Amino acid sequence: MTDISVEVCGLRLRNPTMLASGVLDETARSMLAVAKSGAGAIVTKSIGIEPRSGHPNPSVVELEDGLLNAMGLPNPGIDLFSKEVKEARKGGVPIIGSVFGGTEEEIAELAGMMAEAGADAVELNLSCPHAKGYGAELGSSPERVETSCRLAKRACGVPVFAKLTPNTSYIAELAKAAERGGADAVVAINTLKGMAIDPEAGMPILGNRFGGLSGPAIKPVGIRCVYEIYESVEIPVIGVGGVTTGRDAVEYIMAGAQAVQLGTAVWIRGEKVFREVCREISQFMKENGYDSVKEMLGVAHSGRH
Amino acid sequence: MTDISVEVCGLRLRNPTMLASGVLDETARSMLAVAKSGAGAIVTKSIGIEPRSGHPNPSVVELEDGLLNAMGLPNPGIDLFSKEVKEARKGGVPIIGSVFGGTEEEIAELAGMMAEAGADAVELNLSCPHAKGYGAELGSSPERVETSCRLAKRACGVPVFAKLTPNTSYIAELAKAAERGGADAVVAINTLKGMAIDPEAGMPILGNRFGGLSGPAIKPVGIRCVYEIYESVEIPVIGVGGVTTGRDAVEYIMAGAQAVQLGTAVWIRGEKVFREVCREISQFMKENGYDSVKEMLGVAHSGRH
Amino acid sequence: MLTLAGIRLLSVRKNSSETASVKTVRLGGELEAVPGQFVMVWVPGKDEFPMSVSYPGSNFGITYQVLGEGTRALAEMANGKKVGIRGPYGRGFSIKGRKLLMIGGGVGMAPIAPLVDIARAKRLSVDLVIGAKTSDDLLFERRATRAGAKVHISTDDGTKGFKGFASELATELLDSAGPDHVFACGPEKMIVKIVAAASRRKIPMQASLERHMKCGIGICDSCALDGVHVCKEGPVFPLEELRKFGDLGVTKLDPAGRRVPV
Amino acid sequence: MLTLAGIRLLSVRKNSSETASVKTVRLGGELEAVPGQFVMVWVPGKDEFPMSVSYPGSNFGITYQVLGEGTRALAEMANGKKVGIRGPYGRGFSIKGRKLLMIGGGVGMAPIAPLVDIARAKRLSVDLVIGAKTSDDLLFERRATRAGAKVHISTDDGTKGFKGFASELATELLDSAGPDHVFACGPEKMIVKIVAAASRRKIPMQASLERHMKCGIGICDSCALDGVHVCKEGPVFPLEELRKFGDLGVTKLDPAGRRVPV
Ligand SMILES: Cc1cc2nc3c(=O)[nH]c(=O)nc-3n(C[C@H](O)[C@H](O)[C@H](O)COP(=O)(O)OP(=O)(O)OC[C@H]3O[C@@H](n4cnc5c(N)ncnc54)[C@H](O)[C@@H]3O)c2cc1C
Ligand SMILES: Cc1cc2nc3c(=O)[nH]c(=O)nc-3n(C[C@H](O)[C@H](O)[C@H](O)COP(=O)(O)OP(=O)(O)OC[C@H]3O[C@@H](n4cnc5c(N)ncnc54)[C@H](O)[C@@H]3O)c2cc1C
Ligand SMILES: Cc1cc2nc3c(=O)[nH]c(=O)nc-3n(C[C@H](O)[C@H](O)[C@H](O)COP(=O)(O)O)c2cc1C
Ligand SMILES: Cc1cc2nc3c(=O)[nH]c(=O)nc-3n(C[C@H](O)[C@H](O)[C@H](O)COP(=O)(O)O)c2cc1C
Ligand code: FES
Ligand code: FES
Repeated sequence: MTDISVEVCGLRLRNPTMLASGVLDETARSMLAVAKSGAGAIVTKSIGIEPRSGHPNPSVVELEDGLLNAMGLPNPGIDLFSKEVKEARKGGVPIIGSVFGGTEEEIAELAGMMAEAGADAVELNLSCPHAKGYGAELGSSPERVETSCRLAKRACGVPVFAKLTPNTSYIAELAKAAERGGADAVVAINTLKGMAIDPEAGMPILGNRFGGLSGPAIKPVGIRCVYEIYESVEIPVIGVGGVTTGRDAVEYIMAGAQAVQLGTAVWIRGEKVFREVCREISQFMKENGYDSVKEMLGVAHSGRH
Repeated sequence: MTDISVEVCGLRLRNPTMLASGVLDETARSMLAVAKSGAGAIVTKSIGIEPRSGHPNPSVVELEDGLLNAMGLPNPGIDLFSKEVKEARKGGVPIIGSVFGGTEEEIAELAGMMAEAGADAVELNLSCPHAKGYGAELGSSPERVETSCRLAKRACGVPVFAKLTPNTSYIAELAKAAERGGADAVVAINTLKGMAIDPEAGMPILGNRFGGLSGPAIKPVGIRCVYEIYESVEIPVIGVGGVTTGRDAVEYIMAGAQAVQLGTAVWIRGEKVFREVCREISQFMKENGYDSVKEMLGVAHSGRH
Repeated sequence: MLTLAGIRLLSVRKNSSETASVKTVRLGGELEAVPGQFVMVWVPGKDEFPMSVSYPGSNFGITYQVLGEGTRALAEMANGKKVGIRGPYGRGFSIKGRKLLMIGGGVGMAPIAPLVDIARAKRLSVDLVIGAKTSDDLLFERRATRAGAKVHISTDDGTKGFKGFASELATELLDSAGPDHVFACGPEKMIVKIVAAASRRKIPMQASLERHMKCGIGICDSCALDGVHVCKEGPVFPLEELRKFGDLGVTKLDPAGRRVPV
Repeated sequence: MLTLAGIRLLSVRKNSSETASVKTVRLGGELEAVPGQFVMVWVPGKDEFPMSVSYPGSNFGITYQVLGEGTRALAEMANGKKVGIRGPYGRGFSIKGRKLLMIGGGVGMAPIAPLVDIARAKRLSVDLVIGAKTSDDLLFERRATRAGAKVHISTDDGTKGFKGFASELATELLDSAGPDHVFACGPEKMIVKIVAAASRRKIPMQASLERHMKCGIGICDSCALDGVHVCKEGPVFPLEELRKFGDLGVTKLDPAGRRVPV
């Protein structure tokens, strides 16, 4: 098989696919299973200071080409979760600890604790569109994004990734703010804020009414965001949003992503999706004469600007 | 058939479906054909001061659940287009003239000319995501949205609709700005800014690279926007984004839309989509005991906040 | 096309009591499901929760214990009211063997009852243990008898049939009835005991498990059991897998993902 | 799933000259199309434009006049280079009648050539007029002769065959050859004349039209002709419809949507 390993912020990944935050990553055993099924790295569920049960059900709406979810950041809290991180590391792939918080200080504190728990990198979830007080408000302000990254960098010695929201006018401004704050990479995108109403019930389906749209439906938005960010910052970009096939991954890489994350694809194709997407990437590379993932990086930009 | 007529800002529509701006509405004859195929009203292509050829082809990418387009606001200019408006009115349904411009003053001037040409209402396109200098920059600033509406109102004596962009953190703020500026209604949403890259070609497909995502893929975002706007302003909301079936229309109406616009659905189901969607709305109303469209308006809000 | 592929609103046709705390609701709609598969039931504006299908096919139904807010709201729904259904999800029971022993403890009879129906329609021999705290709580005794199962009753308080736990009666029958395949659903402690008994005797079995479920479609990790997702790989597991679960009968996750005792 | 349902990148297999200004490119890929249907051809980084399918089926091809930036870029593409194709789109010719008269003016032979092939495979009688400015520009004469059509040549300058416009030769053949159905593609002025001639004689006909196309899928209105969309309802129209078009041979839209003379 073609070599599809990549290095992102010093982390060596056997392939450019990562499990996206929030999907099958609340328990170590599940993360180990995903590592076994071929993911190059694992991002944990977003973890806060205190345990949280999340939003009332329904928390997921299945659409034909995506999901709408309002899990509401359920998590056992960083203290309990530290154990899971330690155990998950036994899978032999980098564990990227995702954290969320209501303030820049809280986020930084969590980043520190996550690093202490053994995470190989920390991903700041600055972008959950549907949990009041978390994510959206903070994540759409460049100043607060910058401060969050700066404090998080101070609080931990591992790479810090800033995960950005697409629910904004200028995602590139957020990326630049993250870079100024010292983030080692940006991750784009989180879900698009959305809603589904059931006509017969005459009400929103999700317990939280609002949710986040993910999956194939949002891929063009994710590609655009990565493309814009790649032209605006020097730090690496990690692409997420609707990656379901090897071609989708290649599209992101050509837009400028050093690696991609898969969430909804696990629903669409099962856990085997990691292995399959990697095979599809190799296949594409072979057919099109690419010897390394790096050769494909950002090629969609050349000759155009 | 159940009565599905509605009244929006004094315009009487035989049914709540309108042709969305930019789709089969550059020539009077096409608009007459759409009127004949059952639309309750027609929004014209967005018209500027000068003739414009638009972006180089490819200007459309077909996706499985939507379209990505970068037409680039091609139009013959308001002087030539005035004739088309006059002729289109013979179809017997309200003609809503869409205009775009680089400044608030230009938009207002066009609104005046559009009204003079005979448009029953004017829609300000404050939201095209892919034409540089038009739409996005102006449309994501509440101040400029407010001023555009205020000047347009002064320039014409017909209802003014402000069409808003979803590529923003807080669409409700834009809606409030439009209301302050005196807009008679807001229209939401325009397309989501997106991109598609062809892996084999290693480059963005659209001639303009960036485009706007429309169709079923964006419906959850449109529903959410209408729902948020409905809770923030008193003026009517017109829903657009992925309406393809009667159920989709009902979803928008329950979220708070007094009428809906269809664009991509014309591609998906053909021009007959207007008649079919109306039949599906009637059918739904009959099965669920609604006697008028008004009875469904905003029902997804009650009992929840 | 992006439609609500998942959810279907169906009208309540009949919402009637089976026992003091268990009801069956029949919904006007067709839903084919293998016994053991479940649906996510949305009571609009209230909650959404997993329920096994107790009546598959047309006019399908679920049988539920009235417990908290969600099931209470469901219990109060009059005919014509709408309930949202998505599914069926997961892996159901797969009928194997010719001489079957089935055990349904409490509302665990919900998926066992249609399993009895199907096995009997295939003319297989079925010994069925129906277990409950007390005789008034016994579920689907008549239905199973009519289907032609040999019904064995077990109540904790001895008000009817065997006095004691269903697992004890089941263990006796493992020896006396000579089954070649065992099927169980009920409290986890009961299942753990039957797993042990069947293992010792090397009789293959399947059991349906419960975990807190949010998404129902294998993405949220809330129903994780040793890295396996009960909503997707389960809820029915074969003996080989049941035996390997370190957490079975020991810990489960609460809605925040904390480990709590079963 | 949201994939690029529309576009397919195919490799150039052979890109060869037919005449001084017309080339045919064969693409490694299969594309079934009815003669008269078209594809949108993407030359990556350059342009995308409509082209009739001149070779349907496997190893399909288009035949194009080298005109502006887009077709020039296509003309320069070596074997192995990738071209994007979406389609086929629109309504093609529908073979009717037993004694057919076909007229291809200039590169208008592109969709007529495969139509000749199919009609001849059905053993129908085909009189074919190939028109061009001068003899060097004649397209597909050998292909049509081989297929068994009775080929009639017309050149504006008389360097070969009939001297004059193809429409004049066609009009003669309307009387002398006694066709029961006519098929035409070529310059709009030519089509207008043939429409008039066929109308007078009440002989049914079909013609393929050209308008500026952007989307190719019936949404952008750039190809509008009297409120009809050539990309979708056309490009081939039957006589009844052709006769009704007020704008045929008179005005068309430029890329900005302005009416300009044809
Ligand atoms: C695969 C599966 C099939 C099931 N089939 C049946 C059935 O056929 N009949 C039946 O009566 N019950 C069944 N249950 C259990 C049923 O889901 C809960 O009893 C029900 O959710 C209680 O909801 P509530 O709102 O009334 O109670 P709550 O007050 O919300 O909770 C009461 C208790 O019910 C359990 N529970 C609540 N929500 C959930 C949830 N989302 N997932 C799992 N457990 C939950 C918890 O133990 C909780 O302590 C099944 C559970 C699973 C996982
Ligand atoms: C349905 C249809 C089928 C066609 N089939 C053929 C064919 O088989 N062979 C062939 O040689 N030509 C065909 N054409 C015409 C062909 O599309 C143009 O010649 C080609 O687009 C020129 O592109 P260019 O970039 O080289 O030239 P440009 O310099 O861009 O333009 C030269 C001229 O070509 C025409 N043209 C340019 N772009 C378009 C467009 N998007 N749509 C329509 N016309 C355009 C205009 O008249 C323009 O003035 C067809 C056109 C249509 C509408
Ligand atoms: C069920 C679900 C839960 C999620 N939870 C989180 C989360 O806790 N933290 C986070 O940063 N993103 C979360 N996300 C967003 C994903 O990580 C990802 O950004 C998004 O789903 C787009 O990728 P996809 O299309 O591959 O799913 C969640 C997504 C889903 C579908
Ligand atoms: C081909 C195309 C052209 C469009 N042109 C315009 C335009 O000129 N002005 C405008 O306000 N919106 C334009 N739009 C946006 C639509 O009016 C509409 O807001 C959007 O497509 C979402 O609706 P839909 O999902 O029903 O298509 C265009 C959309 C498409 C697909
Ligand atoms: S309930 Fe979400 S993974 Fe099982
Ligand atoms: S080319 Fe767009 S409508 Fe025909």
